[in-house]
Amino acid sequence: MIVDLAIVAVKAFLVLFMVLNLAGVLGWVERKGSALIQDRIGANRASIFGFAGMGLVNTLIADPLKFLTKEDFIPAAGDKLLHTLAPCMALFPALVTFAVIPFGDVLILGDRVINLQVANLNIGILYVFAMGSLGVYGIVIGAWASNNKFSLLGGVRGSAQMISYEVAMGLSVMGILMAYSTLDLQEIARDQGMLIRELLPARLGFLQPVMGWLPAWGVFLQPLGFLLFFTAAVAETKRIPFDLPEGESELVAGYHVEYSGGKFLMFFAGEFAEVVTVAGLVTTLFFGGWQVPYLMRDGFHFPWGSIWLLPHLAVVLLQVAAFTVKVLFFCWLQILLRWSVPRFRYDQVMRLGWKMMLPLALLNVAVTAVIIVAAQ
Amino acid sequence: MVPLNYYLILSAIVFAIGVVGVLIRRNLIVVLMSIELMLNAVNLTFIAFARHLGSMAGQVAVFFVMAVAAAEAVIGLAIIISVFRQSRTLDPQNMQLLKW
Amino acid sequence: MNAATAIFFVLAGLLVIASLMVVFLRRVVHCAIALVTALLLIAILFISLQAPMVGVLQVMVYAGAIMVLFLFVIMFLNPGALEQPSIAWWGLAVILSGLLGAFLVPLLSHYEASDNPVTSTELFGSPDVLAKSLFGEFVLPFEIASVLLLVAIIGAVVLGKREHGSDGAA
Amino acid sequence: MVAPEFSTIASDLLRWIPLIPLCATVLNLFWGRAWGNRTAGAVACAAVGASFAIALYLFWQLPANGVLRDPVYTWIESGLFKVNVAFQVDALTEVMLLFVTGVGFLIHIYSLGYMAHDEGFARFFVYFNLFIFFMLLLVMADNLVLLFVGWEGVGLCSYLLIGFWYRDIGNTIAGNKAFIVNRIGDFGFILGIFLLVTGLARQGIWTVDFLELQKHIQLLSPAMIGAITLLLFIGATGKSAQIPLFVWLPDAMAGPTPVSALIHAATMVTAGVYMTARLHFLFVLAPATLSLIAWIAAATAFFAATIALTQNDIKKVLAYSTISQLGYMFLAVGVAAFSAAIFHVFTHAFFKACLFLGSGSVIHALDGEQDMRKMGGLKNRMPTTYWTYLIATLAIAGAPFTAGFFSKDLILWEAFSRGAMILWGIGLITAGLTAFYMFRQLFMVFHGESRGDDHAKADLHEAPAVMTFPLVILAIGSIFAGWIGAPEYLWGSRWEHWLQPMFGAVAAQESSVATEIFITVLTLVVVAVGIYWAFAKYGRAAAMGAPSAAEQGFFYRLSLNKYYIDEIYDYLFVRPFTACSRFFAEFLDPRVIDGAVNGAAAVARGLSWVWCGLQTGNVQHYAAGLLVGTLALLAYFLGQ
Repeated sequence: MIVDLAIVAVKAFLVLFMVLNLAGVLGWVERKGSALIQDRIGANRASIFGFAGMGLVNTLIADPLKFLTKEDFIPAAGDKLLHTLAPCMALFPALVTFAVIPFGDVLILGDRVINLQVANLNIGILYVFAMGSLGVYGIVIGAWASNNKFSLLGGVRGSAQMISYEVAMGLSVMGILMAYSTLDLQEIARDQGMLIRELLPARLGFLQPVMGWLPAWGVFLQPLGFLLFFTAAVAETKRIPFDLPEGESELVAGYHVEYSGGKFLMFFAGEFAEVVTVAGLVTTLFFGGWQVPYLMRDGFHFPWGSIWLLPHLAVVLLQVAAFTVKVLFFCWLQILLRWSVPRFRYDQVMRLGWKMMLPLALLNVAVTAVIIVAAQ
Repeated sequence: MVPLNYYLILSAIVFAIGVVGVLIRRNLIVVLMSIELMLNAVNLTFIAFARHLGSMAGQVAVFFVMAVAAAEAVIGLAIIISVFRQSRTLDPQNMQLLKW
Repeated sequence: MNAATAIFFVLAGLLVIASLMVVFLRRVVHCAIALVTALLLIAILFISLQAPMVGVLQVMVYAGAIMVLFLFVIMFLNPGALEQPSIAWWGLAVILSGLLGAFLVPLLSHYEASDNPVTSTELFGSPDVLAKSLFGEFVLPFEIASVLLLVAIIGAVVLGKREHGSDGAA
Repeated sequence: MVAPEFSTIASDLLRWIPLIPLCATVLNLFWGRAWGNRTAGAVACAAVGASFAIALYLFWQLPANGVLRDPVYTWIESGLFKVNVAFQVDALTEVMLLFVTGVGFLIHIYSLGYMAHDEGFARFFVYFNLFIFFMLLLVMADNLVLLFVGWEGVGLCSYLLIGFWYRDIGNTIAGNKAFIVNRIGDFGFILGIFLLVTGLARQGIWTVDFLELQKHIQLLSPAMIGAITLLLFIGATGKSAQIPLFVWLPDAMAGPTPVSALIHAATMVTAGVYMTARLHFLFVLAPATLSLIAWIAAATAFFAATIALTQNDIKKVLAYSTISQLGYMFLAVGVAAFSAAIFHVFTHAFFKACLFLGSGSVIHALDGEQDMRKMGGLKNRMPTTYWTYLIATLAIAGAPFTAGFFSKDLILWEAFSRGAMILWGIGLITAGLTAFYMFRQLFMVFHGESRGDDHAKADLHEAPAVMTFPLVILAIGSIFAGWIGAPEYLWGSRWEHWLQPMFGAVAAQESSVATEIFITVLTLVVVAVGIYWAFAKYGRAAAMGAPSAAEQGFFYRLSLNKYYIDEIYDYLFVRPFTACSRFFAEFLDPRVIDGAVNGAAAVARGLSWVWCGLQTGNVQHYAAGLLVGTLALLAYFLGQ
């Protein structure tokens, strides 16, 4: 009993630690990455004993210190309680979402089977959406509590945008849920260990040589679903090109105009935590999660028949490493996006969400349903 | 195992509080929110009965209540917006145009 | 009193406090936040009653969608004026509602005898079971509910649409 | 009399005869204005022309002694009572068909010219075609109810066309008068139908079909038949302008002249004659009614002729002449000479239509002038009109070997030969009067010096060909239409032969040919006297503006003012009725009825004020009310 609790606590701590640190590192990646993209040098001034560490010192030590020592400003006509509460509301959902994302298969230590996932819920994906839908409160409450016109506009934009894209996001995942017929993220990750040839129905047998050797990752089964989900998820993080709630050039800084110091740091960290969460979700739903192609619990089983056995611990480490690499890749992809694409206009955001993505997601659901029924 | 009665009494209290909100608040949005509170109190009884009678019907009923509540909230808020546009007020006591 | 009952009492107390805040706080945004809290508490109660699916739906639909909509409208209209309460009417309403509560409690206490829960399985309340009764026994109401939602969407669009030619002030 | 057996032949063609004009009506109704006058007029004329062509075709197809039938659908079915929309064509209907569509077609063509500059051109043809439709319905109906539909329909069209120029209040009043007077007659007519149907139904026969009625008519008691025929004749007096309901017809001249020609001379007003002929089996069983008809008809003929003597309006003269000629027709009906009546209907259609169209041509040329005192000298300016008018005048006067000669002579001979000497005498005098007033008109309009103003004179012109062509055709008809009904001593009558199966063998009195010729010659002498008198009085007079001393006399003024009939009716019927209506409108309705209704409302309103207080308009008060109700329910359940 105690041991079980301890294991859960360790898992939770590990995941939280990883996510928060990754969020911090992403801040650095963003700066240096944007510098790379824009042919600049980027953060390099702060240094400890002459060591700048390619700007790592800047981002990981100097920035937080600066934030934490700045004046914590609350507008006089604002709402003190809510103004303080809002950043927590923004950070909280981003962090707890990772609880249901599996970062590996089971780890067997003696007779104890440890599921490499903080919380194994049979409604995992719904939990993700539930938490995601709570994310909007941070913005809205913060915007309102600041008693600032720009903030309020940002809050109104944010709430409308997030509600709009939640719909498209939810519908875009429907295809995956139908394909693997479960809501459990660990189950979904496990199912992606199969090969497509195991899933192909007899009447589609002619496709075997073409794609039979592919792992049954979500992206191969639901390419449109992946595009829609990824777009909607990026929109949910409120980053460029969907940063309408902030919109520096229009709203100064939108919902966090009136934030400074530690509270702003929480918004800031929340944004990067969301980036990590989105990467984790995309990985789990569409890119096999912790799966390495052809890696079973006892080693590699290649489609051409050869088998390469591995010890259990090696397999688990491989899985966790694969998951980490994939998450990092998608984090990088989001940063790349943020520095490559200009911001949408507000009406364009709404049109994209309601008039393009929503119908496409519905179409995707319908087509998937037809294919599933036809394949039976 | 918590007795069924506890849930029922809790929901009765919450329901009564919601009724107070509907009656006394002079802001239509809060009135609407109080109605949501009442609906949730009823939902709680549904779920409690479902658990104690071992029937899924209660949970299904809650599902439908949610659908209806969503529709109600959407339409209610749309009406509130158009009323506000007309009369710049949210006070139900000022909305008496249909009085004889 | 076992742990479950203790947790229930904590949740119930919080729920009653949150509900009272919904009704008696003066600023609309505070009311909305209190209501979100109450809804989340109710969701937890749902989950404790072996209705995880409905609980999560509660969070998604109520807290995640409906209340966001409320907040959106509150900010959109941004009503500044506080209400002018009328003490007599407040008193009357509170007395009437108190009577309602006082009547409901004994009425509902009738179910004391039937406090004999059916042994529920692990699956009770799971998406599987809920979906089966939803698409089996209750498929017709389900379809009707979908039509209702469609009507609500169209109605909201029509209501929210500004009449052609009216001024742009919102 | 035994009902003759007819061979019945089904033919789908029949329904198209009325249907084509109806289609044209609908087309012109919706698109007539959009199409423009040329197309709208062409559609209307083509429709009537097509109906005429079908009627002609049927004329060759129709076997002797045969009936064509076309049951379209069952219209009313209630228990045993059943009314079909069904058409039948026998010899009688065929005659009516031919001249309704034929004369109608000519008048349609004439109207193209006459109405050319009227802004209501399309509307005119809508009404005109609708009239043709209803008239065809009337003559082709195989049962009384459908006939009644046509009967009412032509009444409606007559009303619409009299008030065609509705901007002039006088025209509207004339239309109303025609409609209301006709309603009185129609009321009698429909009562007659009810009585007939219920009378037969009491004997177990539920029918309105003419053939069926004819078979079972013997079941009715003579008194019943007397009552039925009397009521039906009231209807006929309305539609066919007999005493006492003739007053609407002169006023109906307010409509455009082609309307007067088609509806108020040639076709609609003869509907009464047609109806009595159609129901001849009923009328022959009611000798009392027949003799009443004969006396009323003779009185009408004479009476109208005397009014016509002094009228100065060109169309009024023709209107009274029409009434007079209708009197002749009913005189024939009254002496049970139905085929003679229909014969006169037939010939009358030609010469009266020709006269009206000729007068229309004159009016058209004089820019709407209708007063004969301002005409004169048109003979050389409008030769075609003059010559056709002359022929038609000779025909109506009864000059030898014209259409009117044969038909009028036949009627007088029938009256004489059946022993109705007084009636014959009246008819004879009327013939003389007819000759007088018709030639008076001819002289006043066409001879002498022009009495119009210079402006009118300068504008004088002959009507366009589209108007003169129908005049010529009708003038030819005015001469030759009668030749098929020539008496035995000339070349014999095909007419009698043709209609004989319809009315059964006429039990003609054995009279010598010598007597017949003598009667004819006597008539001709009277007519010649009438013509001479007219010539003596008007033919040579250079100026007719100032009335002579004789014209100031009592009888002259009596005639000029139409015996003050309108004024008498006004005092006898209209004013008491108006007074009665005023009493209802100004006292009974506002005080008594409205008072009761308003009183009830006031009581309800007073009571509702008490409850109004509950509706505060505050939705939360209502919610509190709901809550109180809920609490009451809960308390009830707790108390259980």
